[in-house]
Amino acid sequence: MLHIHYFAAVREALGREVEQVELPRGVTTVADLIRHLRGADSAFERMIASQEQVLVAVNQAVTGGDGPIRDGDEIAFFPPMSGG
Amino acid sequence: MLHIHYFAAVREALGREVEQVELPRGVTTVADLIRHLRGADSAFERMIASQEQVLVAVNQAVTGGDGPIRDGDEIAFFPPMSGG
Amino acid sequence: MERISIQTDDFDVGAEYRQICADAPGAGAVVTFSGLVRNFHEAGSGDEVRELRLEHYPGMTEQRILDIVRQAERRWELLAVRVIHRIGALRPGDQIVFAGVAARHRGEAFQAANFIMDYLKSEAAFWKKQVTQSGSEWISTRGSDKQALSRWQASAD
Amino acid sequence: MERISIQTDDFDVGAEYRQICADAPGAGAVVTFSGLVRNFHEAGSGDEVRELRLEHYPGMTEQRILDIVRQAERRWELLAVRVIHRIGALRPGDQIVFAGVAARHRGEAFQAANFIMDYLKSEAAFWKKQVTQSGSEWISTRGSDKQALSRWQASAD
Repeated sequence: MLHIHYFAAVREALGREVEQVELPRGVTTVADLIRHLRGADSAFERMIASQEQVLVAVNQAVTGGDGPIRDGDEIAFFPPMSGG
Repeated sequence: MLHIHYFAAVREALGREVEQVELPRGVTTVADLIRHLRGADSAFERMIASQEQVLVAVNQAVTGGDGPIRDGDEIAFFPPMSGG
Repeated sequence: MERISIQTDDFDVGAEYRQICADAPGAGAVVTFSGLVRNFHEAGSGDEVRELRLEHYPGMTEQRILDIVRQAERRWELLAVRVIHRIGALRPGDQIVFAGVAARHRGEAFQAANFIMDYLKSEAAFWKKQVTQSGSEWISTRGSDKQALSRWQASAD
Repeated sequence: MERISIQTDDFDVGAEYRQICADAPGAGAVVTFSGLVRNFHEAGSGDEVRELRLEHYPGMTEQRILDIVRQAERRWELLAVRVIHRIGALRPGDQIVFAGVAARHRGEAFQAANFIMDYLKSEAAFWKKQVTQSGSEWISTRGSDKQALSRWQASAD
């Protein structure tokens, strides 16, 4: 199971704040997961298309497309941060 | 009449905090006044001798020996200041 | 000693100052910074800001602020550091952020508080939405905040 | 707006902060500096300080501090400045000096508060006597305070 969080403009565009997703078969990286979600979920696809930039954190550390994903991870999608 | 103030180590060395002195005849500058007080007042002479440095302010502005003195002025003698 | 809070509640600068002093016996200098919500649009449209809404990533945001504070503690000898950042809906004039630093000498306290604020404004994980008469909009880090940061990076070389 | 006090009474940082905010509507940043009496001998003899006695020249000292504040107000756009300096007998841990500055932006507030403190430590007209176990002694401006001052003079060129 993956614990997925959405923040700020990404959350608003998607209309969801948090969800639990079974780790899809063959998904081992952030890029894999994004590819899977874009195909499986049209709201996710529309969200990605609407945003200038979406960052991804795995277990609270921002990572690139090659970041590994394992069952039980906390994944977050969000726009660039504004600072304090 | 001159209104004379003494501060800090200068006050302690002299044993006085404030005094009123008739403007002595012929005194027109700070140097004149110091010369007069050293001659007329042995406590003042001892104070000057005991201090490394004595500053003078006329009407609250620090001035040198050539600073003019007029009747009614506020004169202050003090050591260098420590800052805040 | 460092204490970090992210909270919707307001904070009391006097109480925070007293606690910093209590945490830092032997301190000679305490510097506090308080940031207030200003009433004009960050991007300069001239619209009055009616509300600012702040969101954070619980856990990650706290950790990022702690990293900033630890960096300051490696650079200067600090006796106590306190950081508070508010989230939720704030209005112009509201307190939004607090940084307090105690040190032996004033130079350390001033520099560390300034450093923490420069990093916080640029690096801390918050999202801000501005609500004006004409609508609402998410805002990004200002160029001047990135610039404020770069002087600390240059001086670390 | 600037307010300057020289007083034997202690001050309340929280109350001063609130007054600065009230004096400066539209401020985005408030920086406060509080100086506390430290418990060791300034000249480094290692003796513990039991008491610090501060004396000032009523009128002249206030005017000098006002001059420092006005210099800061010419350099930066400040919305409120508050300076308090205590005189009389103080003990280690006691608050001795306060400077609070409100401005639109944090850079101005930090720089102005730091500038005011550097000038105050070096230029303000106070005399200080330290009382330790081995006696008492008048102290003069520290070299590090003169040095802190010189960077503002260089940057004015």
